[in-house]
Amino acid sequence: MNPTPYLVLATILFTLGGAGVLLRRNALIAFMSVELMLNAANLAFVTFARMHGNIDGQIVAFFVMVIAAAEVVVGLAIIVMIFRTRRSASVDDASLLKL
Amino acid sequence: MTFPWLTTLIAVPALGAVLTALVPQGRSRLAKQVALAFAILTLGFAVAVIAQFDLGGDRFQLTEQNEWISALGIYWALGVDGIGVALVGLTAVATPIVALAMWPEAEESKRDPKVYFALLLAVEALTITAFVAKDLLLFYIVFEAMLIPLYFMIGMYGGPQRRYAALKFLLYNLFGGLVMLAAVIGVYAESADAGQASFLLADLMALDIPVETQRWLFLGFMLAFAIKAPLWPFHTWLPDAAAEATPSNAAFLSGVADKVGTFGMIALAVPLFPQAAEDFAPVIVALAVISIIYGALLAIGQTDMKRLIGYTSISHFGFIVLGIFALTDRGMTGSTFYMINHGLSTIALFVIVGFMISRRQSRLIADYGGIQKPAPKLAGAFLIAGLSGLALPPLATFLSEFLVIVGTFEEYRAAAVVATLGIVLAALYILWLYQRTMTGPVGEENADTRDLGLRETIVVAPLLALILAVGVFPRTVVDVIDEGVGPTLSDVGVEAPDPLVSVTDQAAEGDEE
Amino acid sequence: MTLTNVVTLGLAAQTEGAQEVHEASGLISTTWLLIALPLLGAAVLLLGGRRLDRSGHLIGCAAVIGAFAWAVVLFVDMLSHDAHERAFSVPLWEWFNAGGYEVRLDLLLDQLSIAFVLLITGVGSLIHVYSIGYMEHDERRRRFFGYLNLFVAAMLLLVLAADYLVLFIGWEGVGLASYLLIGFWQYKPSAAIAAKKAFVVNRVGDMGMVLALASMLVVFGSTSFEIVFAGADGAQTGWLNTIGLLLLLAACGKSAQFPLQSWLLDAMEGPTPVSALIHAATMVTAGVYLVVRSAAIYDLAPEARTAVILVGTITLLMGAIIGCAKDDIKKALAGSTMSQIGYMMLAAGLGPAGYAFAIFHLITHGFFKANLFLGAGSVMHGMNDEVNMRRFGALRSAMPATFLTFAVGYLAIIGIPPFAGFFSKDRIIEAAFGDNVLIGLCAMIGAGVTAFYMTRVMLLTFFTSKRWEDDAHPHESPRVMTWPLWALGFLSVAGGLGLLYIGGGIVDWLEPVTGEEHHDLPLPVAVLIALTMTVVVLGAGVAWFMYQRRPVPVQAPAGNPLTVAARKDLYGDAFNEAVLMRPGQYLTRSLVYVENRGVDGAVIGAATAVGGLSARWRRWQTGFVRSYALTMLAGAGLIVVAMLLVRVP
Amino acid sequence: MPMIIVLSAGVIGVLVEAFMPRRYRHVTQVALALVAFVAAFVQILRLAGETELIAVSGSVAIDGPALFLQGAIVVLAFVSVLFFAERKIEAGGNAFAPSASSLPGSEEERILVRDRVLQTEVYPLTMFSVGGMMLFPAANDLLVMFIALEVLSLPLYLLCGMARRRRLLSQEAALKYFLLGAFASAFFLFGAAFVYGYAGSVRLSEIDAALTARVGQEGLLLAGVGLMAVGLLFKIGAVPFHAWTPDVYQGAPTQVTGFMAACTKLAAFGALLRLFYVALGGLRTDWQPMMWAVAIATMVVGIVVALTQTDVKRMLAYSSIAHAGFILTAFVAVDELALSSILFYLATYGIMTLGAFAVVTLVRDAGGEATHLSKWAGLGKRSPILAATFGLFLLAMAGIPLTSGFVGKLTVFNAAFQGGAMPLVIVGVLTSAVAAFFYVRVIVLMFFSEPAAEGPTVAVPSPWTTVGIAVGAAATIVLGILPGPLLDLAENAAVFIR
Repeated sequence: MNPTPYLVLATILFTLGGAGVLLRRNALIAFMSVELMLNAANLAFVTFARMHGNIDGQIVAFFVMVIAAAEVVVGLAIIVMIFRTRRSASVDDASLLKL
Repeated sequence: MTFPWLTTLIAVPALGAVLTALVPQGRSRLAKQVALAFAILTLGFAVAVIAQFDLGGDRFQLTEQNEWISALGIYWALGVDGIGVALVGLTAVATPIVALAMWPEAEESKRDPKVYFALLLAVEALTITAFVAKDLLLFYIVFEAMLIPLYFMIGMYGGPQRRYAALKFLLYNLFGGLVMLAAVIGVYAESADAGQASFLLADLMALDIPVETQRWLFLGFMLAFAIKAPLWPFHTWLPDAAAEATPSNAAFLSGVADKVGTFGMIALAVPLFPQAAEDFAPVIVALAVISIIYGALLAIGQTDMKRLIGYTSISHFGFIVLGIFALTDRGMTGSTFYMINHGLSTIALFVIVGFMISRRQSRLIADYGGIQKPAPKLAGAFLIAGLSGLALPPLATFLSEFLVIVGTFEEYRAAAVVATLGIVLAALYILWLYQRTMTGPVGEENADTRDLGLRETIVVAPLLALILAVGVFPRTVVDVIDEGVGPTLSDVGVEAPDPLVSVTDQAAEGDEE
Repeated sequence: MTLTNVVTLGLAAQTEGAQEVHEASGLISTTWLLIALPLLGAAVLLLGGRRLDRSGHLIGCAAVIGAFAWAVVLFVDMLSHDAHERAFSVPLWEWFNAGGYEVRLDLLLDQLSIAFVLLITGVGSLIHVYSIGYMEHDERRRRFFGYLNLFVAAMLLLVLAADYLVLFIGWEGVGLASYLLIGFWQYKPSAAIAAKKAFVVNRVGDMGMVLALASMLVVFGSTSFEIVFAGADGAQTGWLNTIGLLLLLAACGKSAQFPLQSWLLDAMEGPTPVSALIHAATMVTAGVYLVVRSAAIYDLAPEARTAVILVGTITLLMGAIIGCAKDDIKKALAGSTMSQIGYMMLAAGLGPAGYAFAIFHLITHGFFKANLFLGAGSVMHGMNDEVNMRRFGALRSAMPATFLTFAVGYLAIIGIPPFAGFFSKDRIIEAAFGDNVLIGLCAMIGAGVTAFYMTRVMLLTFFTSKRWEDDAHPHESPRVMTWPLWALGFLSVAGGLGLLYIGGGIVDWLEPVTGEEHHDLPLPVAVLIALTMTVVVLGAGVAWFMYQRRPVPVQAPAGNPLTVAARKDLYGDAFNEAVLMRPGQYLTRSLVYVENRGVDGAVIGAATAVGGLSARWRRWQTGFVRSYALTMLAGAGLIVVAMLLVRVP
Repeated sequence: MPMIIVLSAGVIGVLVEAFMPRRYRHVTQVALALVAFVAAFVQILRLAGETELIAVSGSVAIDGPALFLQGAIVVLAFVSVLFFAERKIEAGGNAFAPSASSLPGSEEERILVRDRVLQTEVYPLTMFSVGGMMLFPAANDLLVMFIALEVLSLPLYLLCGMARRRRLLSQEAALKYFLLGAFASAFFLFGAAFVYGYAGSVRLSEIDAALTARVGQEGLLLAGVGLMAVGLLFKIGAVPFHAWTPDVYQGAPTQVTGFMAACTKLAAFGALLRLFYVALGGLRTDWQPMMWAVAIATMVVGIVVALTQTDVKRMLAYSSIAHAGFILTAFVAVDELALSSILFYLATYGIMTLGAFAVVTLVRDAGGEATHLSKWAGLGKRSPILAATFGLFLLAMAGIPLTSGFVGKLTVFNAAFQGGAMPLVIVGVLTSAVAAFFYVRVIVLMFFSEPAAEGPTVAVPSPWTTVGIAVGAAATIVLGILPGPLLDLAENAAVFIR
């Protein structure tokens, strides 16, 4: 199989995720973008697993999903905490720490 | 196993520092007494060490060598040659005198005096270690570590601008030291390449380092030493430190501690990198001559007494460096001798100026005048110290300055001629200072100036006596120093030149006929 | 090789009968006592404190008189040796040995040094005694005597040293004593400044000394007389000329010769006995001693010798001219001293033909100039320390003793036979003619000018009309002051004849050290003497016409340009100020500026620049998480690009 | 396995949290943590005696560097927990918000404070994080490395947000750290995918083998390595991935900052070393230029920006960035000397950083810790011993001889020099000289300035904290004077199993 299209897709997804982090103010959406990046990596892993004909990549993908779930838990906790305090989920509002 | 004299010599002031620091708060008198006692005890041990130094014996004596950090090839290796033993003597003599001179200083700064005295002893221990270290890293460690207590002494007890002065002192020296660290590592890497990674000086001197590498490493070392010494244009920290530190601290700093820089040139920079030393000698000689003249001219232009003396030190350090890098026997012997004498005379000048400041609370020359009348002893002591500053024979400073000029003249005629201008300028800055402070009509505010008290006399008298005695009977000191200089120069491959006309040859020929 | 061996004192090349130096034995080996006595005196007086205030002057005098007595004993002992075996080395201790450069603190007692020793201690003793009276009312008299003793000790070390470096100790020692004594009245700013000036100008000369020593070391490997003199023969003329010129520079400093003459006139700020002893009779002649002592070098260094002659000639004229215009009696005498030392210098520059005459004149000058200065001091003592001759006049009756002795000194200095100055000065003029007619003429003109200014001093002080301040009550000085005057007056009368003719005279006495040489004179001696006398009488006559025949104004008249110039020391100070001091001050000031703004500023500037960088980079930390992410993304991009493109070759 | 002990303790801690009555929770948690660390340390010592092994079917390498770093992490974590457990300096509480979920300034929070409710969740979180940290340098394949990365990071994100005072800042720090951390780990993962694509395996040794064999697409590999480097460099705080460091260090509870600064750096460098030395050593000519650039940028930016900091925690943050740069100078040498010097440096750095932050916790005013530098003026007069201790840590960070910092600097610069990175050494010493300025400036403030009228007070801590700081100070001096044993240990440990 030719992995290139998959890799291109993965890269596009990764870039989209990165762009999302940079462009979106809402913490939740920024966070979702990060998850998108992880999934782009997953896609790459699975693609390569397929290419190499071993299952290492697929195992990794599974683990990543689990970890992403854990990350969601932690991330949501933090974002919710911030939201409750500030009544805002904008990452730009949280800019007291600087210089 | 023989008695570890040198380790003891280091341990005594170190212990003294700790004990002084441990004296309970508020019992400052006790702390001072403890410190003074340990300083004198150290002097005793130093005398014992000097007495054991065997003229004509091995180059390095009383050697000790123990592994310290074996993983890096670092040793607790000590030993003295003629140069080292002379400087150890200077340090040991200077410390009790300075300690006594600084007796009331700490109170004036309204801070706990015990710290001040403990730091002084700590510096003494580190300075002595530097003079006897036979391991490059050991030397480096104390070279750098010494900055910290000195920094605190300046910064905590000095004058109004002390923070600035202390910071400047530290940063300059640290900068040089860190650049030197790179060079130290470079030397070490060379020794690692040669098979046995070691910081032991004996091992390092046996290395055959390529000339190109030597040059870089030499520059790294010299930067540190030139800042410490201090050589133009790396000198600007010294006037500030001298002006802002307490007088006795300034005395110890420029009189003793800074000698580690020039000692490093003789004991490390030159023998480790002989080829590079020869290559760069003309440049350094030029800088030294600039230092001599520049320091002297600036001293003339000062309005602050301590700053003035600071600049005179720059001029004198110029002479010391000049003598070293003339790379002649007389020059180097003269330089080492100069270090001792400059130590004594600068300490004398600083402490006497300190006494004046303690009476009038001003460092400005303009605030004084006619002191000679109410305080003739003070003026007399000041004059003698000043005369030793301008190298008047038979005071000890004369001989060293003369040897430096003579030694330089052998190799660098022009440099020696220009350096000789320094003796005119020295007369000008010292005597003008004397004229402005001590002579002339005495103003109302100075009319009641106290003359030297007992403590002050005890501080000053031995210094002046030593300067005179060493000047009249310099033979032993010069022999001891010469003993260390000879091998150092033969490391570089320099031999004393024969005179153009040799009378003994003629006489011999005459006999044959 | 040390002095303990018997070696030739190197004049072998040019003079016959070079004498050998013997190790001293017996009495001579106690030569060190000469120095030790006054040194001890100085130490006791200076360290002894107030309790010696009442007896200090006696201790001081005793030390010097003791040294004088001992010198006489040694002199007599020397006489018992053969004429060519009167050079003795007196070993003391090895001073140091640095890298093969060995200096021994040894003394050399020979015909030359004993002559100086006798002069120094003899005149010194008289001046010490005189000072008892002169300084009677000074509360710091003890200290004064301490300094005087210190001076005598240093001066003796200077003339007894057997090594240039040891000589240099004495050299600087007398400089110190001179500094202390010029500035003795420290509360007077002018005195303090004059003292400093003297020391600093001398230091310029010392540069020459130090470099001469350095050159000797390069050439001979030693600075001891014996090795240097013995080796001079084999050295390159270039080196010898260099050494000679450098020594001349040193001599110029100490002996106030052109171009380092400027300090001497200011040095008159010191008490008058000091002016007499140090700045007339002894210390200022040290330069002449140095040149004569270095005969072995100068003999082989023609250019250096020419320079010595030139310096001597210029100074003798300069000093004389300055002496003509000064109204301050001490300054007039100081100008005269410069001028007379110029004569000695000139003689010394003539080589073996003149060395002995230089010393001869030096000694007679020591007598009569000390006499004149002490006389001036006596006048001042009686005139409330007035020094302006325009405020003197007709003092001969008020101070008969002073007048008589001063008159003897006057006749001696202008060279009227048979007074001392006639013999010595005339010999120099002859020798100068023997060398070069032009130089000879200059020397002769100098003699005329000398006669002019000395007559002027004489007339303004003791003759003409009273021009005293209202509160002046001139009186003769106490005996303790007049006795030394009589003694010196006697020496001024008889010194010349005595030295010239008793026991073969000083020329023969010195011959083993200085050598001897005669030039053919362009004119017969008698003609020369007659010419000289004519010039002298002419000079004196002019002065008589100018000052005795006309009233002397109390305020100095404007005078002609030459007078104005002479009053200003022929612009020596102005020159120094314009060429050295002003630029020096400017240099110092600008260097302070450069130091603070440039050298230090560069460092501080660099620090400030880093600080500015820091403040700017700090703003990258905006606090916005998205901008952090952006830098990360950019960084990641850079890293990936770097990974793809760059690799270690 | 020491990691299992620590992670199990974490699990037990969660159970304690769930079932233990509130009153006993704190003491139980602390004891549990400490005991677990001691047990883990003993286990590490036991393992150190045995031959190196690769466990968990090749995914975890228990070799010298791993054990050395694990040991160091456990020791530092032990001390950190002592600091976490400090209850005296905050009247009736520790450094953490009684309940992280309570609103700052709300009634709920006030009641919790009044009731002296103690936050105990931090301990299990710490245990998990430490477990991740221990796993990180031991990870022998990319998957485990990623897992370890996340396990150590996720609890830390939470810990950062739990400050008792200045909760807004604390929460902001947590958010920033979390977002950027997740962002960085995405890079790591994406890079790992590429490397996997190149090598066909996530096992480090097999990646190494694939490099030797030169199969696959070079570009894929290089891009992958670059992206992975981003993830790891982020963790060590290297420029340009350092931006989070000052903000998070400042916002997080100071005890957590100390813990994080010390332990995370150790773990991350361990992973960085293993990845680049074991798996990518064959590719060094490709990544060395990049690392050179990063090292220089890290030293320069870290130190230059630190110069003008006014907050002591931020200043220490930039200092930690600079130290990462110093370590990177040796890192590029890729030999055993470099490895051992980095191990030594990390250990000494960890000690002094932990100690310095602990001192910061003690200087307080009405609003909690007084971290603004101006408030530290004259501290030397008010509390000479505390100031002297802080001064010591600062001097050690500046690399003054007779402190451990000097030996560390000496060894890393030596390794760099001998590894041919002389320019890096020169940049290193020059920046060190500049660095001295801001370290010393604090000393100037403390000792040479007059105390401000309403300056901060110095809290008297419990013996635990005192002991912790004292031990840190002592270690800093002892390792400066007699670093021999630790150096030997590092040298012996400096071999990766492949």
